[in-house]
Formats: sequence, structure tokens, C-alpha cells
Amino acid sequence: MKVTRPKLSWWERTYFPAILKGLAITLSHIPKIKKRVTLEYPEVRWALPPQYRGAPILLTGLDGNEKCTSCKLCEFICPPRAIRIVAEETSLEKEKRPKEFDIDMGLCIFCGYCQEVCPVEAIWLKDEYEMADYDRTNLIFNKEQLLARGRKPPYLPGREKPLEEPK
Amino acid sequence: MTGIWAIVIPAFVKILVIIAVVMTGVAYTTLAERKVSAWMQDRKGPNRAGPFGLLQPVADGIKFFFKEDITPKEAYRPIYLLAPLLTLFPALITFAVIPFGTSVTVAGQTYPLAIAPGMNLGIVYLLAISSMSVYGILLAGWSSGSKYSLMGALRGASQVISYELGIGLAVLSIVLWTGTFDFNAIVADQTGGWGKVWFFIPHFLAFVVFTVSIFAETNRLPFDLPEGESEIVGGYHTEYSGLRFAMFFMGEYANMITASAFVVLLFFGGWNLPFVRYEWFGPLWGGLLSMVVFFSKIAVCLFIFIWVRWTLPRFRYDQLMTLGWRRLFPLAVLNFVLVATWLLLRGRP
Amino acid sequence: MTFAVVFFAVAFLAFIGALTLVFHRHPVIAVLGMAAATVSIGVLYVMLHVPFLGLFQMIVYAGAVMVIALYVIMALGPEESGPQVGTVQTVLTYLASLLFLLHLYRVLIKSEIGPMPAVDEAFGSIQAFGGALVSRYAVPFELASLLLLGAMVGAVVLSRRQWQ
Amino acid sequence: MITIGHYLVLASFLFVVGLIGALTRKSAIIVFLAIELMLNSVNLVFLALGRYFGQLDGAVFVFFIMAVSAAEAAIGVAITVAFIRRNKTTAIDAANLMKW
Repeated sequence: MKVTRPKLSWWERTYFPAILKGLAITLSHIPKIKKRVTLEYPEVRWALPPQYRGAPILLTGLDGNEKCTSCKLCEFICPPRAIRIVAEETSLEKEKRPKEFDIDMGLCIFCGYCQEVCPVEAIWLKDEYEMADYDRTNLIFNKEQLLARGRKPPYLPGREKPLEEPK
Repeated sequence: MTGIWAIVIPAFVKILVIIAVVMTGVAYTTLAERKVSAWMQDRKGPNRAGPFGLLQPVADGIKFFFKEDITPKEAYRPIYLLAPLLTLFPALITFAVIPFGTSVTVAGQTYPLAIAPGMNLGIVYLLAISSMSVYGILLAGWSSGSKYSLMGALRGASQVISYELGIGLAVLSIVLWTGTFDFNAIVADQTGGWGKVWFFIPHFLAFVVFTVSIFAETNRLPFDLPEGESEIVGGYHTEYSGLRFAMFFMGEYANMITASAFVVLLFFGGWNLPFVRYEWFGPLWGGLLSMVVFFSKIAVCLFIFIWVRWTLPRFRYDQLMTLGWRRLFPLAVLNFVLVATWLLLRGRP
Repeated sequence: MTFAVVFFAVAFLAFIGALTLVFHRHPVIAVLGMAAATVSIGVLYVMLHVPFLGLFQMIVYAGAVMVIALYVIMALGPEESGPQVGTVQTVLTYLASLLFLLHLYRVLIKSEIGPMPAVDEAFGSIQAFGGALVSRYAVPFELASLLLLGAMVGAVVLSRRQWQ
Repeated sequence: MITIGHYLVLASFLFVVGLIGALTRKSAIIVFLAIELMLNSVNLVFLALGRYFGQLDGAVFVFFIMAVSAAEAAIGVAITVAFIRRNKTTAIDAANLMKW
């Protein structure tokens, strides 16, 4: 490709006009108090879009039991292998349920494959993003924690209902 | 209070005051840097520590103090530990010769507002000390045992050496014009009489050369190649952490304050204001007012430093050297010759 | 009294710096020792009532020569090497140095040593110095500038890559 | 009381140390700096004696020596760099091209 250099006059080649122009632009931004975009985080929060992928949660079905059938598809697809499921038999109709369901949030990359692959829509990535801790072991969420997070309304736009506590 | 104590005690008090003022200035320049940059980018800047973030420098200081002090395995330890001191020390002792006001009279004694008032070689002293500030950069970069640091150090050293010529020649033309190396005389030559104007008007060429060179000398953008983050991590202070890094940081900002004071003294009339005479305010308040005016001018210069930093992109290294040696240096020589010719033909106006 | 204390401190520093230059194995430390020595000698110049020469000493030696030497050492990689020992040349060197020192002291003892006389303020002033430089020493002054120009041209020519 | 003798003794010490350095060190840069040290000690003598006799000529001469050593530094470093490029070492023993 042929680059055509602009013909600069002597005055322009001293850099001064461009420098002054740049300086004027930056200076003109200082008094624009109204346009400041800083979000003062702990007090003011970002309105999360509905499809935001935060920490995973497990859903509770209408019958009061976890929806997960322990098919282990999420465990299988999880790229960083953050999910660990131990299955057990159950007398319920679904026949299998997770005895243990751990997600290591130190590993999770929030890709959402688990949500994508789940046949019973039991695992969802939700709007929680404050998971910092001083201890890595606290970042391994077990089944109870995941289920407890799942009970937090509001849930999904248009899908709030199934989340409610069982009657 | 006789004999030597009459000299030592006021000098000591002045040193304490100046160190306090400069250190506070350094701290708040860092805050100003962050605030102004934020405003220019439509952000708010630090506002958590104290009202409007005014305690932010204190918080930074505490953080620096408690950070872990790491010495890399490959570092050459004695020099690695010495280098930050060699950066901060010259930055601070330059203030010995900078007069920061006229004089104050307390209890019948008149004290000139400078740590070394009788120094009539102030400019040479300042050039001598600033020529030694290279050591900190060079040794820090070399002793870290990291290639980024070494690159930064070599860049820094060659840049500082190259631009010192421009500074020296620009200053020399002022010296030639006024016929003195004394800051007080140069300041006195810029105000207080018919036809005496601040030197940035008659010596505009020298002013431009000096200002551009001083940006390079203090390693500020657009000439911050020794520490260009996007190319060589942090340059010569890549490997430093904690209090030692803080020393580099303070040294850099103290250098900025010195450079601003230098510009103000040489080109902007020092502590004088047009049409204002400090004798009107009496010996004490006049002196204090002159000090306030001087520091305000320095503050304006510091703002310009920050303003330029957040506006202009970094030069490429060959561009930097071209600018230094092929533009500014001939310009400075030309200016020197012009001043000399004028003095030869017309004498002092 | 204060003067003597400062003199001995600075002289000691200069001497230590010189020893570091000659006897330290690490070239960077050696150059730093030399830098300390030049700065101390500059302070001695100030104490000898020629303050601007002391400052020029700092600019020229500590600010330029030492920095360039350091720069070369760093850019080309430092090689550690101490002074040679045990060769004939070394023995002769030390012997000659000793004889030279003894000879100097023989002269020194015979001569008349007095305290420094008082001088007036104008003695080391830059005005007096400049006056001497452009009147009595005008020709050497110009020659020095020619020398510097020649050195500059020479350095440029030398540092071109002519031999691979 | 500091007499002229103190300065002369110091200068002689520095000169001899520089001499030893120039004759026994191998590294070209260190040899060069040792020679500078000898020049410096001579400068000190010039200034001390000039001060002793109340004449400024010593200072003027020191000024010229400084100019010479600055020129020497420029040339010396250029030679050293060329030398290192050629011989891959700073040891002056490698400069044996004209030895027979």
C-alpha cells in the first residue's frame, strides 16, 4: 500500500500546532464535571444485564429437591475442571441426585458451558461477582452453598416462578 | 546566639522548612498527577482517603512503607541498595541554592530566603548536581540484573547526557545576558524597572530549548523512554518495590519541582510579580508573600508538566535523539550566538 | 577547626575512592570509587577558594567522564579483574612508586611549609578567572577549544563501524 | 591548621595510587580512569600552590587540564569501544598487534 504523507507547512513541521491542539483538548476536559464516568463502586453499582455470567448457582425444583440429576455433563464439559460431582441414588422419580456438588471458584472461568449443557436447567450463572476471600478453600462452593445462592430472588427475567420456595 | 550558631540555626530551620515543603509538594504532586489525569479522562480520580482524596498521599506512603522489600536474586546487592539513595539525594540537595523569596525579618534579624544565601554560583551548582543524578538511574538499572532495567538505564543515561547540553547552552545564554551565575541577580534583572521583562519574552528560543530539555531531563512524557511502561515494563526501577521504589518516585517528583523552580527563576521572574513591590507589605509579610508567589508559580509549572504528560504520546528513541542533537542543540547554539552578537553590537538595553 | 575536620574527611574519602578504583575487582564499584574521589577533589577545590572549578570538576568528571565510563562498562558487560600480582612489571611499579613518593617527601621536607595565606574575596571569583582566561591566556583558551573540536571529530570517526 | 603540605601529601598519594593503577590494571577503562586520577592529583597541586602564592594561573591551568581530559575521555572511550568490538575484551594485553 502506498502511504501518502500530508504536505506540512514549515510551521506545522515544528510540531507546535499539533501540540497546542492536543493540549487544548485535554484541558477542555477538565471542567466537564457532568460528564465524569467514574462509578463509585461500593456505593453505586453497575446495573447488570440479564445475561450476565457471574457465580454459578444450583436450582431447587418445585418439589423442594435440587433439580440436578447428577448426569455429570457439566463436570465433563467444564474446561478448567472446576466442578466435582459425587452421585447417589434417590427414591425420587429422577433416580439420581448429587451427593456432593463442588465448584472451585478459584478455577471457574465463567464460560457458562455448564449452564449451556445442563439438560434439566439446574445450573445457572447468575449476577454475583463479589467472591473475594482470604482463603482459597473458602472458594470451593459445596452443594448447600450453591443451592442457597439459587434461592435468592429475583431470578431470571420471565422465569422467576420456578424459583419460589416449594409449597 | 553568636558566632557559628547564628549561621547554623537559621540554616537548619530553613533546611527543615524546605524539606518539609518539598516533601509535601512531592506528595501532593503525585495526588495532583492522578487527579488531573483523571479529570482529563473524564474520571473522578482518587477521592476515598479524606475529603477529595486529600489524604491519598498519606495512604500511599503507608502502603509503600509496609510493602515487601524485594531484592532479586540476580541483583548486585550493594549497588542495588545504594541506587535509590543516589536518586533521591541529588534531587533534594539542589534546593540548597534555590532562593524561594526575598527575605524575612524576624526580631530585627533579616534572613534571606535561601538555604545557602551567599552562593553566587547557584546555576553552576544546580547543573553540577543535576549532572550527577544520572548515577541513580544508571546504577539502579544495571544492578537489578534484569534486561528491562538495563535497557531503561542505558536509555536514561544517554538521554540525560544528551539533553544536558541543551539545558547548559540555554542557561548560558541567560548567564551571558545577565553577566552572573547568581539566581538573585537574574531574578532582579527581570523585574522592577523600565524595560525589564520576564526572560521568556526576550529569550524565547532559550526558553523553548530549556523547557523541552527539562522534560527530557526529568524523564517525563513525552520523553519518558527510560521507564516506558509499554516497552520495558518500568525501565530502571522495574525490580524495585516498597520503600526503595518510593525513593525513585519521590526523586522523580522532587526533580520536577527543582526543574520548575529553575524555569521560574530563569524565565518567569522568580518570586516577583509585575507591578507589585514587596516593600509595600513590610519586611516580614512581604517576604512571606514572595515565598507564596514563588511556590504558586512552581505549582503552575507542575501543572504544565502533568498536563503535557497526559496529552502527548511518547517519542520513539531515534526521534528523541534526533530532536536533542539535531534540532535543540543547534537551536541552543544559534541562540547563544545571537545573544552574544547582540551584546557585542548593542550592549545591554 | 571545622575546616580541618572537613579537609580530613574529604581527603580520606578521596583516598579511599582512589584505592577502590585501583584495587577493587568489580569494574562498576571501581568506577564509583573514582567518582567519589573526583567529587571529593571537587570539594577540595571549593575549599581552595576556587568554587566554580570545583563545580566544573563535578560536571566534567563525575557528570560526564565517569558516566561515560560506567555506560561503556554496562553496555559492553563488566569483566572482573583485579590488579596483576607477582609479575616483574608489578614489582617494578611498586618499587618505582615508593621511590617516587620518597623523593617527593625529601623535597617536601626540605621546602618551607607554611599555612595558607589569607586571600581576598576576588581571588577565586569567576570574574577574575574569566578575565585571565580571555586576556593573558587567550591563545591557549582558543587552542583548548580547537582541541575539543578535534577530539569530537576523532571520537565520531573512531566509533564508526569500520572494522567489522 | 591545614597547610599547603597537607594538600601536597594528599596529591602525592593520589598520584601514586593512580600510577599503580595505570601500570598494574588490565582493564582498559580502569587504566584510563587511573590516568585521569593522576591528572586530578596534579590539578590539586596546581590549585593548592596557586592558592598558596595567591596567583590565579594555577586555576587557569587546571581549567585547561580539564579540557584536555574531557577530550581524552571522548577519544579514550571511542578507542575503548572500538577495541572491545575488535578484541571482545577490555584487557589491554589484547593490544598486541604491533608487538614483535
